[in-house]
Amino acid sequence: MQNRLKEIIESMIFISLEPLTLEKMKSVLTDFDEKEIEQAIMELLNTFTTNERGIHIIQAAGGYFFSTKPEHDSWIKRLLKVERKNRLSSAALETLSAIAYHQPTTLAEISAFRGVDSTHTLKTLLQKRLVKIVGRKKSPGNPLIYRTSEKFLTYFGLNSIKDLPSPEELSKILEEESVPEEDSPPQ
Amino acid sequence: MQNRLKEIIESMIFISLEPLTLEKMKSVLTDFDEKEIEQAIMELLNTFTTNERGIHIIQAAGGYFFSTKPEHDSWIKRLLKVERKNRLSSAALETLSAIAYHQPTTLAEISAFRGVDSTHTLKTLLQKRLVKIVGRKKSPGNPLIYRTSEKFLTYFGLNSIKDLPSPEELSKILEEESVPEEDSPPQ
Amino acid sequence: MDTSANYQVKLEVFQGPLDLLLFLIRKKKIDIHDIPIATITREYLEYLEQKQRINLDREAEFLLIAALLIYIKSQMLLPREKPLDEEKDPRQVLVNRLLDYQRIKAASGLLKEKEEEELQKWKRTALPSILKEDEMDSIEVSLFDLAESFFALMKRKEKEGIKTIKGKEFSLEDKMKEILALLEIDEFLDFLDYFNQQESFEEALVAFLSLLELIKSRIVVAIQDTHFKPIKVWLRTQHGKGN
Repeated sequence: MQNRLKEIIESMIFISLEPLTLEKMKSVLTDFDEKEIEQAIMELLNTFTTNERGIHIIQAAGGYFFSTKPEHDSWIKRLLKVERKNRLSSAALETLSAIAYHQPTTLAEISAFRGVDSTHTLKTLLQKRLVKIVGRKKSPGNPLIYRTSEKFLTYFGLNSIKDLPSPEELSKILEEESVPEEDSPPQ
Repeated sequence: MQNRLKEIIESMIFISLEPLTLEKMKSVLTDFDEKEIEQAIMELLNTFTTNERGIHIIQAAGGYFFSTKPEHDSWIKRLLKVERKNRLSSAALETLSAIAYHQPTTLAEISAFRGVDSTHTLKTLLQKRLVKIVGRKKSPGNPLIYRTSEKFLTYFGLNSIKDLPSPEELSKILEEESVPEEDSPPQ
Repeated sequence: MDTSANYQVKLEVFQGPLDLLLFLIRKKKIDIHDIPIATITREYLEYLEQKQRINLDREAEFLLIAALLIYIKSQMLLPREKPLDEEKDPRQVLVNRLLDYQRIKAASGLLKEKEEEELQKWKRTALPSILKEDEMDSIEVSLFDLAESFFALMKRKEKEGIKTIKGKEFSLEDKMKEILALLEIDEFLDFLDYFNQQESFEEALVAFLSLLELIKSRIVVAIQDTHFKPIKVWLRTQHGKGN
């Protein structure tokens, strides 16, 4: 029975494009005990790490999905005839960080944090669905408020926003960083 | 080496949207011997038939692809049903947006605005309870009048319908001329 | 643009003023909590003069921080009786902003590493065609999707010809006449009903303004018996006798 459950879960994860959450699995697998389901997922994850497999199940954005292994990246690129995947610009990454650490937040706040107008970058992030509108702030002008999205988590391989280092941890990282050599360019 | 090849092939089959042909594999895997490749595929197919797996590689339509096992069909259907409940087709989304911004409104108005008959999508939205009937219009035929529902607000995280981004804000967000390249999209 | 490989010193452009300030602070090995404002202002202004090192689209923003630096410098020069306590230090505002920005930059570096890792893993962006079920094109939508969808629809309408939307022009005068004509026939007008009869938002808006105009010029009166009851509009003369 347990084996059959593992099979079913594997096929369900396979068929989902979005990370498949435990809640969703439970809501579908009503014939099974919750404990059984959790147990089966654990076993399934183990199988994939021990076996020599080209694909594995990873956990992100609070759910599970299949992906290829990083070491096969160059082969996949050859197959799909893709030179390289596009990366986010440093402006986009900076804006995302500002939102991630200060959410929910407004465009004016983001711009203030960065010291530069962020209208354009925010628009790009909205269109990429890395950021979402979550409502309006109750303050003069009622500006729209923004948050990072589920896709943000998936994109950066995070299970939840809590996986990001806390502001205190960030400060620690900064302290440990050595002072760069004279005149080295900013990253 | 053979194991690594098997992994690579598995990841390639996984990522292909069309059945992956032997020729295609050979054309990409130029570092490997043709015999080796064929051997690896055979072994890969065997692994999947002997193991208890929810997905397997099958050969059809001139190539190889991953598929769920037929015995799990009912579970997959249950999952897809749950997924579909939370999803809106692009037609439904468009209809919903027309209602949201023009409420109160009638079916005729929605259809005229979209330029397509919206009877079906409106029905879907009513079933999903994102839209509600609020009365009849005092005009020829007394058509029903529709509005977005409370559930609509919850779904989109709005406090009130006034929180919808205004057409002016939309223009600001969506119309600013895009700066090419610098912010190219992730895949 | 010199793209030759010999051109070793690649000039990095500073994205924004805080970016440049942080760079200068690190370069001079300055304690961020105790910035020698005169030195940093001088350095900052020097960089501003070498325009190729700043993002020119952001010139105004660079100048804004320059102004802030100069202001802080002037505050520091004011003669004081007692040394400043930390909270009143004019540099505090700047220090806080820099600390915030520094954290954002550190986080941004981490995200970049994460991105690099994740981009090596490939996920399917669509399910294989063999598996296609009906309605597979369905998407999980957000408020942005909704708004964007409406925006696209508006754009489409605009292209199709504005005449369908703005076919009729509604004048206040005509609407006022219409309302009065209706009041001649019926004793009163149900406010809400009347609006629901308007064919477009535009028309309803004009109708509303006309009504306001009539109320203002004391030709009609709008009455609501109790809260949540329909609002009725009466001609003033008629209503006068009943009240």
